[in-house]
Amino acid sequence: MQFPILSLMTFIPLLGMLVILALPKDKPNLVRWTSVIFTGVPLLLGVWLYRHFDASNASVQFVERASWIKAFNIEYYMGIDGLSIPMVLLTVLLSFLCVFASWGIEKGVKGYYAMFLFLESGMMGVFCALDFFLFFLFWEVMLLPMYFLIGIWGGKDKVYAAIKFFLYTLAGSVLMLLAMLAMYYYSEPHTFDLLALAENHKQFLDKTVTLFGATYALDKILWLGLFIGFAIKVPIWPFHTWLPWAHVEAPTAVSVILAGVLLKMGTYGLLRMNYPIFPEATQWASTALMILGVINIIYGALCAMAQKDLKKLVAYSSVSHMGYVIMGMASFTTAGVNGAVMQMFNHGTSTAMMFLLVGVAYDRVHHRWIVKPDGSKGFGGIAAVAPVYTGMMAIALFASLGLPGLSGFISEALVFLGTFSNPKYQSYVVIGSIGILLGAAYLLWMFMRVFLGPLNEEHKDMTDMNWRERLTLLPLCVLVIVLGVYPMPVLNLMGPTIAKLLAALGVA
Amino acid sequence: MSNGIKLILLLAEILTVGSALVVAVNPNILYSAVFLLFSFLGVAVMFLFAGADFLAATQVVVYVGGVTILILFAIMLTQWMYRLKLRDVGSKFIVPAVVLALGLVPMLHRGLTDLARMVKAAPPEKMSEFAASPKTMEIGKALLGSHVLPFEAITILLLGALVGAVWLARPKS
Amino acid sequence: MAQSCLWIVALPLTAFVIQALVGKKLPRHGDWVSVLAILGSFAFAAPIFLEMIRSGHVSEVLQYKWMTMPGVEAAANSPVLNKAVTLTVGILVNNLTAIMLFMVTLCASLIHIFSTGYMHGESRYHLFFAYISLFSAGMLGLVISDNLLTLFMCWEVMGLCSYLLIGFYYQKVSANHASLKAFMTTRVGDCLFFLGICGLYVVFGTSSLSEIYKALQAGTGTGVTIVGVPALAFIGFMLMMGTVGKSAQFPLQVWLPDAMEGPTPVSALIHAATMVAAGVFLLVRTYPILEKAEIVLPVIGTIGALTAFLAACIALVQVDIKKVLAYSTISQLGFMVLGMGVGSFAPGFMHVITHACFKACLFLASGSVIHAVHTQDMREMGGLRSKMPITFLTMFIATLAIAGVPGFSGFVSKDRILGDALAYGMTHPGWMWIPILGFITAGITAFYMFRLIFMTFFGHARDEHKHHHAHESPFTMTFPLMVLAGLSLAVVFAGPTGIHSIDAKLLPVHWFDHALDTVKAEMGVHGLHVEEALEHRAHGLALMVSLTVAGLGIFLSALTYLKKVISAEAFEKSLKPVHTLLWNKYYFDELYIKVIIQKLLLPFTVLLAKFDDKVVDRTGVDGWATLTLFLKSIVGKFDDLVVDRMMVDGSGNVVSAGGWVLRQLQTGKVQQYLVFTFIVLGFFIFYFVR
Amino acid sequence: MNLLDFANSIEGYLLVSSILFVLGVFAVLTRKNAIGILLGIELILNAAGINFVAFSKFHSAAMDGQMVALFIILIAAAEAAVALAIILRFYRLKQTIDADEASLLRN
Repeated sequence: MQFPILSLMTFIPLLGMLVILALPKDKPNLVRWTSVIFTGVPLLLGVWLYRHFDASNASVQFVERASWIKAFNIEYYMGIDGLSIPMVLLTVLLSFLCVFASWGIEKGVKGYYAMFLFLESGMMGVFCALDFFLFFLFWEVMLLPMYFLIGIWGGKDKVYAAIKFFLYTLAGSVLMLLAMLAMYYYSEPHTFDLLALAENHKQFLDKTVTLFGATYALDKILWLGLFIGFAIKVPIWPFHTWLPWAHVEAPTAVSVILAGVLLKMGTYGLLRMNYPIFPEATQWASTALMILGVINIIYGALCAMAQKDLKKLVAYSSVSHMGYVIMGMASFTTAGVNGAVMQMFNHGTSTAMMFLLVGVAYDRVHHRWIVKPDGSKGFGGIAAVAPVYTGMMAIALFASLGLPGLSGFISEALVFLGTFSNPKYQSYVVIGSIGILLGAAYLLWMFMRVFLGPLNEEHKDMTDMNWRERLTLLPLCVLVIVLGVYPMPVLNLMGPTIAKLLAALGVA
Repeated sequence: MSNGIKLILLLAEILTVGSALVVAVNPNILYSAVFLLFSFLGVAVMFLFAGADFLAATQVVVYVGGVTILILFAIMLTQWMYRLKLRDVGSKFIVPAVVLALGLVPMLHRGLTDLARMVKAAPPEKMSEFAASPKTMEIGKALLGSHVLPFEAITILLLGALVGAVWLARPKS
Repeated sequence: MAQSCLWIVALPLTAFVIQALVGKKLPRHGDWVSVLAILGSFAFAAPIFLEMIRSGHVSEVLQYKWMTMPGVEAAANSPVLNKAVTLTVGILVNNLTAIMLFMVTLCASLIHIFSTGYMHGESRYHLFFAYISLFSAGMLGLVISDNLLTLFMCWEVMGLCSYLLIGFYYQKVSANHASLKAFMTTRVGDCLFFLGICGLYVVFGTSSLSEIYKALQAGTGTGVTIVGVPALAFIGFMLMMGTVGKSAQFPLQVWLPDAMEGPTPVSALIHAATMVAAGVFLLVRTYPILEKAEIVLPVIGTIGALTAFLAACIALVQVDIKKVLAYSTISQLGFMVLGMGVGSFAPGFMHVITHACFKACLFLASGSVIHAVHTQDMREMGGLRSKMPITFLTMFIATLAIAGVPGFSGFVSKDRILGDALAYGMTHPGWMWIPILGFITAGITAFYMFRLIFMTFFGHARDEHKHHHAHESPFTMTFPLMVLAGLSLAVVFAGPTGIHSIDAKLLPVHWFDHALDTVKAEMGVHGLHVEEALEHRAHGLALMVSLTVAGLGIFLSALTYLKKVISAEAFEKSLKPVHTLLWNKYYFDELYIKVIIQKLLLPFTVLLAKFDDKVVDRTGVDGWATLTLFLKSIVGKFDDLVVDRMMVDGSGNVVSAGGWVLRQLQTGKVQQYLVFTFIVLGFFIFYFVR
Repeated sequence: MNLLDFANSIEGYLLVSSILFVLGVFAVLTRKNAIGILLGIELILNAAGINFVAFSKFHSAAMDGQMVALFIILIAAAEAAVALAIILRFYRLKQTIDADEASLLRN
């Protein structure tokens, strides 16, 4: 059995959690540096993984398979392919950076970092699990630390946000659980193994199931069950209202992870389960998905424009950017889906930067108002006081509004190219491009109100970014610029897998 | 047996019943105690006629000699020598008790006689021969033969009762 | 040659990186880094230009694979379009590129030199040069790029730089608004431009120009429709919208006048010479596509004419020297687009080049005037002729060029455009009003340009204090003026007099015409094909009309502003409504900003945010919570009252009541128990014995 | 059959024992005095003894009946002793031996 790298990457943070819980309470720095180590090791493993990942073959690699519960032939089945490796790398990187970003946490440092490492192992598990049961387990495990992180270290009405986040996602995962069990039951050799389910996905076809009297096509219902579970996570339009709350109330590092990684689990889930296992249902729902994607873009952008709180604005911008991902996925074209997965990665980096930067301002001024609720000016003219901060924020902004030369543009361009080449959805692209316009509008309008113009006296003594903050942001800056110019390092990772995915989808 | 002897039995039975009646009804506890004594004597005579001579003797010794005297002691210890004329009979239960008595006796009697009739009676000559024979040796044989277990149990019971009675009645230390 | 193109772009890019990171610490804040870089680019561009003049034909295509996405050839009708996608990056060098390269690097270098003087002492001096270098890299990248996608990328990088440079004095709120407006308006054009590129991908499977030229000649892309519109028309229209956004044409022209908030060299470089010209350059590059889609060209023509005329009128009433020049730029761009629209490909392109030179000269001259008198309001200037002779002379030459006076470059290109427009008008009677508008605009241009000259340089000084301080700018500022003025002469582009009939006798075919003819053939562009005689007659007539109109314009403005014979104020009063209309720039700003943005969009977003919060969040999600709470209270009450009170306690009570009854039996009196026992015994005996 | 024979027959014995038994019960139920109850009990026990003896004679002519009667007498003695001890204790406690007073175990 070769080197179990995936299990290591998943369970080292968990080990770290235990170690941290054992550390003395009164030495926060010791706790911080141990958590740096325990997120650093997976990062190194991630780099090793990237170097040894054979980008040319589309099948699952680094497979670790052991039977877990024989009675229901549930297996401990871990493996990654082109679809999950970008996400794995993103998780590992963001977790490592977030440990530095949460250096400012004073209250309950041990608890915070313990929960944080627990969260990281949950996320790693979700992206590596290939057995639905294991996936669902990690999916739920990941909820718990998030609840505590938001609930305890959050902002003003953190409890409301934490509960809303937890219950909302849980409601979704209940549907997912039902779908999972139904799949287990209806599949011939009762199995949870995703790849096996995908292989003979024909078995779910033209079967019907009666729910509350009415009979429905089995695969459409299962598709819908999974879809709603993942849609809440993405978030797709009607299910998105937990996101602004969760972001506004979560501490900086947590909302970075929330936006950077957690949102991607929804779309990752769709691509990992809905597309391969229910190709016909996916084709049936592709127009609806496209419409939802476009709504997401426009709705998110418009709402963002009206926000007065920086973090809420960025939260809604995440909703809008995830809209591109859905649009790309629904287009069923090579460029579209590649663009979608690329956008998942790029959005991770650019939004992470934005949240970290908002956190920097919040640590100094303890408020995030562009315009205070009572109408008076929140931030204003910070460029004069904190030039480096303004520069970094400018890069983050232009990356996320899709300025060419930065990573945001690549994925948006691919999504639009892909969607446009599908004759059915050309009008959607036109509406989508309005989304880009609105995106540029609210981001730059915020940039103007917050950074340019005359300095607001309240922030006269605001200090510029210290070295720790600059170092946290540097890798993201480099990533954003490098991937903007030459995106192939990430793009060729996912190419073959997506080609295989689409081929399977097409043949159905 | 001659009628005279039978008459004695009848008289004994009437004595027993009459004194029992007095015991049950008489408001003064002292009188009822004394009449209890006579009732016991009547019963002893009935035992004699039933061929249980040793039994009659023990009846006289234990009941008449022992229990009644014990009761008298108890009465004296508790009545304060006539100071307390105990209105003895609970008035509210008179009616049910009398009804019970009148109703119960014939039923009980008929029940027992049915039982007796059901059970195979002994032949008359064996009965009279039994009635006449002295029973003390048989009782001794029975005590140490077939009834040795009850005999042992009784000894333990008596011991327990003895200790218990003494402990209960001892004066406050 | 393509390698050197790479160097041309790489130099300013590296200059940008150096300036941005360590500019502050370098001596003289690193302005020499940018200047040297752009001069280096110029040094690389010159040989290409010379090679083009000598051999008359230069063309090379270089392509690299940028992004490759594998795919499997899916079944024909399957919903999944699984073709492999490869995006390429490349360099296309042909005569157009050579000319543009030369012009852009030349203007940029001169402006770099000028700005070392003009921007002296500014606080963020090094950042200014960083942005300018990035801008030059973007513009040069655009000029050489073969692939429309990379062209789009450079296009947006330039948009970014214009945003940064317009908002250079970020303390000024007006500058911020102007930069945001500029970026957003161009962004509108860019989004539609990008849709055009997507269209190209759908039709041609690639966006590289060289391949598209070949494909067009091979006749592909006719049948396809996008969004119900014939494909090429859709693409053409989208590309046009890109130009409209970038070159501030009719619907999206609001941002250019406000862009004057930026420092003057920026206005010269970006908002006169290069960036705005890029829009037209896009039309030039993709001309074969526009020609293939017949209905797009007339639309372009109308937009060009309209913009030219409207902008020229506004320029009449402006008092800010830079605003006048800004509107004249929009007007001249309108001319170029008009030229493109009517099919005069070569003159249109020539006007791009000539305009770049003399407009840059005008802006820089106005910059040196502003630098001297520290105000932009012409009403405070006057009589600077004696104070600033060189600036006056160079500005005068440039004004002659723009006014369309023979012997100067402006006349050459404008006259040919108007000639072609007239020819077009004759052959397509429906569009006759385009040339008419063109001639009127030419006249108005002459009028307001000379108005500017007379108000600033002639007459007596209106503001003694400023006049006293006025002094000639240093050599670093006047040298570029002189070079640009030199380039404004006709001899550079056609012949000494600029009039075609005369020049044709003096020297053989001018290198410019020769270069353009070859590249037209190469790209497969037909341009306006009309019989020889008609064209000759049209050009003759156009010559007459444009000369008279220009002369009239100059004469009238001399009367009003030099001799003060016609009082401008009276004129204004009599046409009061027209004046206010022009003064408020046809209320476009109000329409866009006040109405669309502030009255419609923002309230809508606030409404939507409220809706999102109140309806989707509070009722949609928390609604479930309130529902469950409601249900909980009901179920709770039910549970408490019915189940708990009645059932449980009830039975409890019954039992305890029963208990109470039975308890009365427990009187504690042993005898009573016995009575009951015996009663029961009696029943038993009675029952069995009987 | 005349009175004498009847008296000597088993029915006679049984009639006496029934009457004795009923009077005993009557005494127990109606006596307020604790000792009165005791007397009642003694009567009941004697009634039982008579039955045993009667059946031992008239029925099986075997010793068993008498053995039981003997045991009844012994037990009755023990019982009387303990009962009186309790009564004395009760009297010392409550200065009266009215059976109704002993109702601590009431509802």
